Amino acid sequence: MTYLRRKLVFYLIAAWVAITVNFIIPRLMPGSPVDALLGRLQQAGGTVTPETRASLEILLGAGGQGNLWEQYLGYLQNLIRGDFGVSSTYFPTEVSTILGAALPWTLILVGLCTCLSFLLGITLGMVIGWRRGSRLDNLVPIATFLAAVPYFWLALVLVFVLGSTLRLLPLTGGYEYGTVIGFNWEFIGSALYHALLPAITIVLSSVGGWLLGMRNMMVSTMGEDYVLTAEAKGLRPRRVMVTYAARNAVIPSVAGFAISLGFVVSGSIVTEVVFSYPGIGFTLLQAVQNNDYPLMQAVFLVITLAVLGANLLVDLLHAVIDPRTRRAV
Amino acid sequence: MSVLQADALVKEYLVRDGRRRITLRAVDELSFELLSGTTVALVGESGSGKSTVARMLAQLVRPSSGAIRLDGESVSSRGRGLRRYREDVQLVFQDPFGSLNPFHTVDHHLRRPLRVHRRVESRADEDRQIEHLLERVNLTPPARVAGKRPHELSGGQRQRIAIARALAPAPRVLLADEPVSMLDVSIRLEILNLIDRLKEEDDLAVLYITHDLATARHFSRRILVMYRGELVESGESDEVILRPRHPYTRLLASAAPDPRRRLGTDPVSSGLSSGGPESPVTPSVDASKRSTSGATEGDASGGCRFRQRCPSAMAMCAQRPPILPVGDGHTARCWLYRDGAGF
Amino acid sequence: AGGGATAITVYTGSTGQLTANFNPFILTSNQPARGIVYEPLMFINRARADEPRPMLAEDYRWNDDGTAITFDVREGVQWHDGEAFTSEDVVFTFELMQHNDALNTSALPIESVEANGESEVTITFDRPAYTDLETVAGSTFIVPEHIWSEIDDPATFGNAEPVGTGAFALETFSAQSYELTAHEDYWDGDKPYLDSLRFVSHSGNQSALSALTAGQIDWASIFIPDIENTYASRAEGNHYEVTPVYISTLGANLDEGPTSDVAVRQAIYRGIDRDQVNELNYDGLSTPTTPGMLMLPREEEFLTEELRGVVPSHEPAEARSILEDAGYTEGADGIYVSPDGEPLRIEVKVVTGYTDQIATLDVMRQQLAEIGIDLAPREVSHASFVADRDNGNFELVIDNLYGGATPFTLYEDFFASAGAPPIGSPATKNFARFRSDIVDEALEEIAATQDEEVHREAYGRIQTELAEQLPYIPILQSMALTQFDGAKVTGFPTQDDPYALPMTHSSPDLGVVAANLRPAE
Amino acid sequence: MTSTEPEPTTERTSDSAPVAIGAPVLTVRGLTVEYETEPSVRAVADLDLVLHRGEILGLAGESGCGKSTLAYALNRLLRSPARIVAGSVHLHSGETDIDVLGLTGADLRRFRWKRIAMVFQGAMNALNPVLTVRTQLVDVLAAHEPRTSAADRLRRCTELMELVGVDPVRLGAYPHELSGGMRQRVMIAMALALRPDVLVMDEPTTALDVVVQRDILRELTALRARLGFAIVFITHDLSLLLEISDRIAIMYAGRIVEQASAGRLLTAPRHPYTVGLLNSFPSVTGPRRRMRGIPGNPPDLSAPIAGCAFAPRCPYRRQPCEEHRPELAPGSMAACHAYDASVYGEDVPAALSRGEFQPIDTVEVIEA
Amino acid sequence: MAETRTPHPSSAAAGGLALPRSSRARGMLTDWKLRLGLIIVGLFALIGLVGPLLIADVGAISDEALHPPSSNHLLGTTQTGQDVFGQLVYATRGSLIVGLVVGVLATVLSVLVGVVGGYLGGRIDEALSLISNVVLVIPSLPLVILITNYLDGASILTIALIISITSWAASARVLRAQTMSVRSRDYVDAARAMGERTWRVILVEILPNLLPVIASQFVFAIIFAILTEAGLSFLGLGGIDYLTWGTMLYFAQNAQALALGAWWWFIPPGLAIALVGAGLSLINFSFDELINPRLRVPKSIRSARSASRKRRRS
Ligand SMILES: Nc1ncnc2c1ncn2[C@@H]1O[C@H](COP(=O)(O)OP(=O)(O)OP(=O)(O)O)[C@@H](O)[C@H]1O
Ligand SMILES: Nc1ncnc2c1ncn2[C@@H]1O[C@H](COP(=O)(O)OP(=O)(O)OP(=O)(O)O)[C@@H](O)[C@H]1O
Ligand SMILES: [Mg+2]
Ligand SMILES: [Mg+2]
Repeated sequence: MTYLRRKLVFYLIAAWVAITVNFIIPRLMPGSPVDALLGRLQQAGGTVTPETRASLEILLGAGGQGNLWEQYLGYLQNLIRGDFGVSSTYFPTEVSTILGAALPWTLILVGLCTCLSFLLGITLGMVIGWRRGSRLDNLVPIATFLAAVPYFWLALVLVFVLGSTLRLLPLTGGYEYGTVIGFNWEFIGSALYHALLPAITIVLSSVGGWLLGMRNMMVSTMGEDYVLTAEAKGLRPRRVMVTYAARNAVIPSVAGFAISLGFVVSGSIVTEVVFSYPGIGFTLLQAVQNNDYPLMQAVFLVITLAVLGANLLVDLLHAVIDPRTRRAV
Repeated sequence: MSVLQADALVKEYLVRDGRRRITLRAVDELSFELLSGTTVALVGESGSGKSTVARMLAQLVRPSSGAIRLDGESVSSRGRGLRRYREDVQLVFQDPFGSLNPFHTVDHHLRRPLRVHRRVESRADEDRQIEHLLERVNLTPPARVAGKRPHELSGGQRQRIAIARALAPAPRVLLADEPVSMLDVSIRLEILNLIDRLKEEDDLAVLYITHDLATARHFSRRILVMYRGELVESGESDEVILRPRHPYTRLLASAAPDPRRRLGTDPVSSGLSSGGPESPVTPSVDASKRSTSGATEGDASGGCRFRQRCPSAMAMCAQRPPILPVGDGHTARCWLYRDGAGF
Repeated sequence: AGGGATAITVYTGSTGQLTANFNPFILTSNQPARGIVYEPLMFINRARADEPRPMLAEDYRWNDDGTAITFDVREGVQWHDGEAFTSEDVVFTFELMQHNDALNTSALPIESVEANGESEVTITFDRPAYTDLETVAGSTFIVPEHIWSEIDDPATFGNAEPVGTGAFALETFSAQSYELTAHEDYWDGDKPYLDSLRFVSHSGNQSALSALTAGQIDWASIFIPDIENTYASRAEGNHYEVTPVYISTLGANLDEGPTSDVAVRQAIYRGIDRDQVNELNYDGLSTPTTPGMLMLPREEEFLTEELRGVVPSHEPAEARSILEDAGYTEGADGIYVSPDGEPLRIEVKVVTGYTDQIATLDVMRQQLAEIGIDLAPREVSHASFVADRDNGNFELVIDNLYGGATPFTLYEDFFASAGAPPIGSPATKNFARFRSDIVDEALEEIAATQDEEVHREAYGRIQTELAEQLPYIPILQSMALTQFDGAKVTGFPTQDDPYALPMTHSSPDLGVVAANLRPAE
Repeated sequence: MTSTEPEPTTERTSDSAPVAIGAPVLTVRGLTVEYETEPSVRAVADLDLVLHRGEILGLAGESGCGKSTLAYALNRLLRSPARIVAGSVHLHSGETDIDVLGLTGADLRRFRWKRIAMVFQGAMNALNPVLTVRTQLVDVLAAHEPRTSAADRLRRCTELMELVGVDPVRLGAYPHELSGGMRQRVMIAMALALRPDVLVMDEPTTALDVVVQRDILRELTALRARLGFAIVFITHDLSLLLEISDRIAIMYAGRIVEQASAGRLLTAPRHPYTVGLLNSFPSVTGPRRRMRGIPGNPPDLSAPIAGCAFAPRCPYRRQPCEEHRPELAPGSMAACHAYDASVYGEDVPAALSRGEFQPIDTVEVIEA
Repeated sequence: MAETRTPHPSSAAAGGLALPRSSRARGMLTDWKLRLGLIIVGLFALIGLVGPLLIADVGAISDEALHPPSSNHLLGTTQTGQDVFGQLVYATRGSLIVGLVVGVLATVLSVLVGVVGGYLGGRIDEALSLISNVVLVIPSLPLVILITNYLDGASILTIALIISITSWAASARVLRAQTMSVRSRDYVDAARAMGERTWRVILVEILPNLLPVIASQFVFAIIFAILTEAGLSFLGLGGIDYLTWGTMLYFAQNAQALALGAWWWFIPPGLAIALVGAGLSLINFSFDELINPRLRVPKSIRSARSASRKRRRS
C-alpha cells in the first residue's frame, strides 16, 4: 500500500536524522566525558591525579580516531550492532544493558498511562462535546488547568500529599526492595502498587489535552451533515454519538496522538525523576548529571526511536480508522 | 476583431491514482478565438476542463503546450510582458465568497489593480476611479460600499465587486468562469445583464464559462462545448443548442431542465439514454475515477472519448475523430459527420 | 525502628539503576566492593591521626630510602568461596596494577612485587614512596588470583559475582537493591555481628530522605536540612554524626585579575561572615577552618603554634583598611577602585546546580558588598567549570580542597609549584597557580623522610606562608552528615570514638564500620 | 386559514406514470421557527402546508428564505439555537395520526426515517466517511427493525441498491470511493429503506451535473410511481421544479407566498415574486427575451417586518403593502395585496397578470 | 462536481478565516473564558514588567530563614532568608521572557516554513514539510536536554533559542495546511491574476487571514516554552543568568522545601506556571472559536439546558 510505504520511508528518514543529530551534537559542543567523570569522582572524595585522568582517557576512548566521516561510519556500525558504548556512570557496564533494564519500566508505565489517559480523555471529551452546554462543560476549565500544570510539580505535590503526609502510596521506586523481579504475584503486585502514583500524575496531567481536543472536534463534527442524517435515520443517540460523531471526531486526535506522544514521554521523564522510577527518563537524568555522554545519547536515541515506532503504529491505526487515508493522497 | 486566440492549448496534470502516477490531459488541443464586443460561451460537464482553460488564458496556469495569442502575437509568460497581458485579460471567478479576500475592504480590492497597472496619477484620481468603477457595476452610493468588507455584502454585490475589480485595468478581454452559478436565481440575471452591458460599453471580448445551457444560449453569440478536455462542438448559440450535432451536446441539451417541456413532451422519457458511468448499464466502472480520468494516456490514443456513453457509437469511434464542419460556422468532433453528413 | 535487627538497609548515595559492578579497581563500582567485599592490606584512619591498623597485612615496613615496602601478610584468611588467601594474591594484585595503567589510577611507581615466602610481600618503587602509603596499603584492594587471573581485561571487568575476603559477601542483586550476607569465616574474631546488609538506590536526596524518615533506611549519609527537626527528633533511635570532610574555599587566580593582589584576597578573607554562611546554609553544622589549611581537629597536631586558635573571622573594618593601605579608593557606588582605576568587581564561578555553593555565594555577595567588593557569581556548567578552573580562566571559583590521611597530600596537591603550569595549560589541582619557594622546599624535606619532627617543622613553614598568601581563601570546613538508626544497630564511629569515617560512601571505612556494627540491645 | 386543498388531479400534466394523488399525508399548521441568536432570526413564520400522498411538492425560494429550516423542522432535526416557537406538524398514515412535534425519546426515533426520510444536498457530507455504505444502510434497518436477521438485512440492502441502480457490489465501498451521483443514489436508497410516507429532499441534486441530475430525477419519479411516497423537493432552481413537481410552493422570508400546481404556476403566476423568479431564467429552447431578475436583496429576518416582506423589491407595491402583511388566503393563491382591491386600492395591474415583473418594460422578443 | 450551493451568509465567514466582525469581537470579549484568561495573563505580565522595579534586591539574604508567609514576607522566605515573593516576581519575568522569546521565534520559524512551503508548493514544500515532520516526531525535551547539556552554561536566551528550534514544527504543519486552504481560495488567484507579486500575495492576501491561527499557535508556543523551560530548570539544566519559575522549583527541591514543610516556597512557582498556562489556554480557546465558529456555545443552548434541568427537577 502506497500510504504505508510512504510512511515507512518517512520514518526511516526521521530515524536517520535523529541518529545523525545524535552523532553531530556532541561533536559541536565543548566539554569532555573524562573531565566530567573526574569531577564526579572528586566530589565523592576520590583521589585524582594526572595519571587518573590518563587512565580514564584510555578507558573512555576520548579523542576520536579518524576523520569525521570515518567516525560516522563507525558510529553507524556500532549502532547496528546495538553497541552504544560504555557508560561512564556505570562503568564498565554496557549502555545497552542499562537501557535494557530501564526500558520495560518506562514502556509499561508511560505506555499504559498514555493509552489510559488517551482513552479517558477521548471518552470524556466525547461526552462533554456531545452534551455541549450542559454542566459537564465545567470540566473544560479544569482540564485546561490540568493541561497547564507541570508534570513534575504535580508529581511532587502528590508525593507530598498522598505519600509523605497521608502515607497512602509508596513514594519511590518501581517495586518493594527485596522482591525478586520476575513473574510472580508479589513482584507484579508490588510493581503495580508502586506505579500508581506516577501513573496518576501522568494521567492527570495529560488527560486534559486529549479531552479538550476531542471535545472541540466533537463539537465540530456534530455540525456535519452525516451526524444530522444519522439522527434523522432514527438511530439511538449512543450510536450516533459513538459511530457517527466520535468515530470521525477522533481521527485528528489519533493523528495528534502520535505527536503528543513525544510530549508525554518528555513529561514522564521528569515524572520518573520525582518518583525514582527506574525507567528511561530517570536514566537520562543520571546520564545528564554525570555528563555520561554515551548513555545520554543512547537514551535520546531509544526515546526517539520508540516515539517514531509509536508514531508508525499510530499511523497504521489511523489508516484503519480513516478509510480515506488508505488511498494514496 | 479577434483579440485573444487559443491555439492548440494543452494542459496535462500528473496525478496519483493509487500507486501509479498518470498523466491527465485536462485540456487537449483546444483552439478558439475571442472577438471584441462578442461573448463566447464555453459549456461542458463538471471536470471537462473549462476552468483550466480560463486559468490558462489568465496565465494562472502554464499550458503544457500550445500558444495564446493576443492581437495575433504570442504572449510572454513572465515579467513586464505578463503584466501588460494582465492589463488586457482579466478573470472573474465562480465563487463570489471566495474571490474576495475577507480581510480587505472593497476599497483595497479596487485600489490594488489600479496601482499595480499604474492607471492613476494621484490619490484623488484613484478615488475618482474607484467611485466610477463602483458606479459602473451599479453599486451606489460608492462611498457607502467602498469601506465595507466582503462579508458585509450579499453574493450579488460581491460578484459585482469582483467584476469591478476585473474592469479596473481596463481590459479588453473578460474571462468569466461560472460567474453566477453560486448566486441565487433571482440575482443571476442581474450579473449577466451587467456583463452584457459592460461588454457593449467597452467593446469587451467575453468568455462566458457555464454549465447552464440556457444562459449560455441567451448571453453569447457562439457556444463551445467541451467534453473531457476536448472541444466536441462549436457554433452559433442557437444552432448548437437547438440543433445539436454531437451526441454529447444532444445529451446535454436534453438533460437541461426546461419548464417548457412540461407543456410539451414528456421530459423523462424523451431524449437519449444518458448511459453515464453511474447508469445501471455499466455499474462496475469506478465512477470516482471519472473526474480524474478525463483523458488518461490510456484513452488519449483510444479514439472518441464519448464512445462508451454514445448511443451511436460505431467501430470507427475507436479512432480519434477530427473536427468536422457540420454547418455554417458549426463544427463537431464526431465521425457521424465524416462525409459532410452534417450539411 | 524496632530493636536489635540483624539485617539493616544502607544507602550509599547510589542513584538510579544499580549495576552489578563490584570491581574494586573501578571507581564507579558499588561502594561495598571497596571495603566490605574486598579489603586493603592496612586500614588508614582519616578520622583521627591513628597508626595504620592491620587488615590483610599484619604489619609493614619501609626500606631505608622509602623505595620498598614489605608487608606481613595475614594468614588463615579465606576468600568467600572458601579458597585460602595467600601472599600470591597480594603479589597478583599489585602486579595487575603494575602492568595495567587503567587499574593503576593513582599511578603508583611500582617497579616490582615479590613474595618472600608465605607471609611476606615486598613492593619496590622507582622513587621514594612514603607519601604513597595511603594508596598502597590503605586503598589497594586485594583480589583473588584464582579468579582474576582468568580475566582478560580487568579494567572493564564487571565482576558481578565478587569473591573477596571481607566481612560480607554478595548474596542477591537487582537493579534497585542488593544484599550482602555475613562471611562466616571472616578473619577478625566474631565479626561481623550482623547477618546481612541491604544496599538500596534512590533518585536522590529527596526520596532517600523520605525513606529514611519512614524508617526504611538504617544507615545513610545524606545532607538533610534542619536535621534536628526533620530527622533526629522524629524517632527514638535516630542519630547523626557530623564529620568534617573538606575545606571549602574561594580559589583565587594568582596570575591575573584583581585577585592576583594579595590585599584583595586578605580583604575578602576578612570580609566573610562565616557564621552567617554556616547558619543559613549549613544549619550551623560546619566548623571553622584554619588559614593553615588543615582538617581540624584531626590534624590539629600538625598546626604550627603561631596559628593555634586562629580562625578566620569577620573583620570588615580591617578588610577596608587593608584595601585602602594597598591604594584602593572607595568609588561613588561604594565599590573600591584599584590604583589602576578598575572597580573591585570580581566574578566568581560556580557549577550550575550546586545549590549550596550558589546560596553561599549569595550570602557572601551581600557581606562583601559591605566592604566595597562587588562579588558577581556566575553559574557555568560542570564541564566548563572544570575546564575554566584548570586552565586559569577565572577570577575566583568556589571549590573544595580535599586532603588525604596526612596534611602532605593536600599541601603537595594544591600548593606545589610543580603543579602550577602557566595560564592556558591545565593544572590538575593547583589551579590557583600558587608558587612559593618556601612551600616547595618544605614539601621536599617532608617527602624525603619519615621523621615526624622534620615534618612538623616544615608544615609550620608552609602554614605561615599560606596564611599570609591565602591562594585559596578558606570559608568553612564542610561536613558530611551520617544518619543511623540507633534503635536497630550500634557500633558506629562517633565523635568520641572516630575509629573510621562513618559515611556510607567512604571507602574502605564502610567495611570497617560494617564489621563493627551490632544489633542494638 | 389554508389554501391547501389539492388541485384537481386532472390538472396535473403527469410524468411517466399517473400517480393517484390521495389524502393528505402531512399537515403543517402555523409553524414558526426561530434561531435564538443575537438578534434572533425568525426563519419560518406561521407556515401552513399540506402534502398529499404520492405527490411531489416543490419548495422554491431564494437562499436563506427558510427552506432547509422547514425541512429540518418536519423531522424534528432542528438543533439549538433553532427552536420551534409555534405551530403543529401532523403526519397521517392510514389510521394513525402522529403529532410530530409532540414526539419524544424512542417514539421520535421510531418516527424518524420510518415516516419521513430525508436526502440532503451534499451526499458526500451526508454519508459517514468512515463507514462503508453497507454499514450505514444496515444501521437504518437495524435501528427500526431490530428483529430481522443479518442475512435478511443484507438482502434488503442488495435490493435497495438495485432499486436505485447501483451495483450491489458497491455495498462494501466507502463514500469517498463513489462518484457524486452514486452517493446521491445511495442516499436515496437509504431514504427508501423503510418505505417512508414522506421523502424530504433538500437540494438533492444541486451538486450534480445536469446529466447525472437528470438520471436521478428520472429514477426518483419512477420510484415514486412504484412506491407511492410523497416528496417535498427543495431547490432554488425553479425551472427544475416546474419540470418535475406536481405542486409548487414559493417561499419568501420564511413564509409561503404562493402555492399552485406546477402548470398553473408556470402559465399564470400570481405573486410578483413568483413572477420575478419566472423572469429570472431564460429557457433553453424558448424565445429570447430580455430579463431582469429581481433587483435588491432578501430582507433581514432578524428584524420584524411590518408589511409585505417583498414590498421593498416589488415594482407593484402600494402604500398598504408596507403596512399590512398579506395572507395566503384560501381563495387568493398568492399572499399579495394586489389581488385584493379593497386593500390595494386598484385592480390587479395588467402587467402583473400578464406575468411581467417590470410594469414599465414590455417583453422584448429579440429573436423568435 | 460543481459546488453550486449558495452558502448562508453566516457560513461565509466561517469558511474563510475572516477576521471577526467587530460585533463578534465584542461578543467575544464578554466571554468569561477569554476575560479570565486575559486577566490572569495580564496580571502576570504586569508583575513581570513592573514587579522587579519595586523589589530592591531579590538576592538579599537575611537571618530569617524559612519563615512562613507573614506581612514582612508575603510568601515567606527561603532557606537563606530570601524573600520568596520577590523571587517569584523576578521569576515571572524570567519565565515570561522565555515564553515570549520562544513564542516569537517559533512562530516566525513556523510561519516561514509553513506559509512559504504551503504557498509555493512543489519541491520546496516537500522539502520543508519533510523537515517539519521530522522535527515534529523527534521528541523535543530529550533533544533539548541533550543540547543544553552539551552547551556551556547556557543563558536563558540560549535556552529559549533551543526550545524554539525544537518547537516550531507543529505550528508549521498547522500553518501549512491552513495556507494551502487559503491558497486554494479564489482571492489568492485573483490577486495573482491581477498581477500582484508573490511576496505581496503572501504578506497581504494570505497572512492576514491566518492571523487567528498564528495567534493561536503563538499562544500555544508560549505555554509549551514555559513548561519546557520549567522542566529543564527543574532538572538543573535551565538558564543560569535568570531566575524562572523552574529555577525556583529547582532550588526549593534541592533545599528539600517540601520535606521541611516550606510549601510557600514550592507551591507558588508551580501554581504560577499552571495559572499562566491555563490563562493562555483560555485565551487560545477564544482563538479556536474564532477559527472554528462551531465551537461557540450559543447562549440558548445553555439556557435551554438549564431550563430543562429545572423542569426535570421540579
Ligand atoms: N491542479 C490540478 N492538478 C491535477 N488535476 C487538476 C488540477 N486542476 C484541475 N485538474 C483536473 O483537470 C480536470 C479539469 O478540471 P477543471 O477544473 O478545468 O474542470 P471544469 O470544467 O472547470 O469543472 P467544474 O465545472 O467542476 O468547474 C479535472 O479532471 C480536474 O480534476
Ligand atoms: N444556526 C443558525 N443560526 C442562526 N441563524 C440561522 C442558522 N441557520 C440558519 N439561519 C438563518 O435562518 C434563515 C433560513 O435558513 P435556511 O437554511 O432554512 O435557508 P434556506 O432557504 O435553506 O437557504 P439555502 O437555499 O441557502 O439553503 C436564514 O436567514 C439563515 O441566516
Ligand atoms: Mg470550473
Ligand atoms: Mg438550505
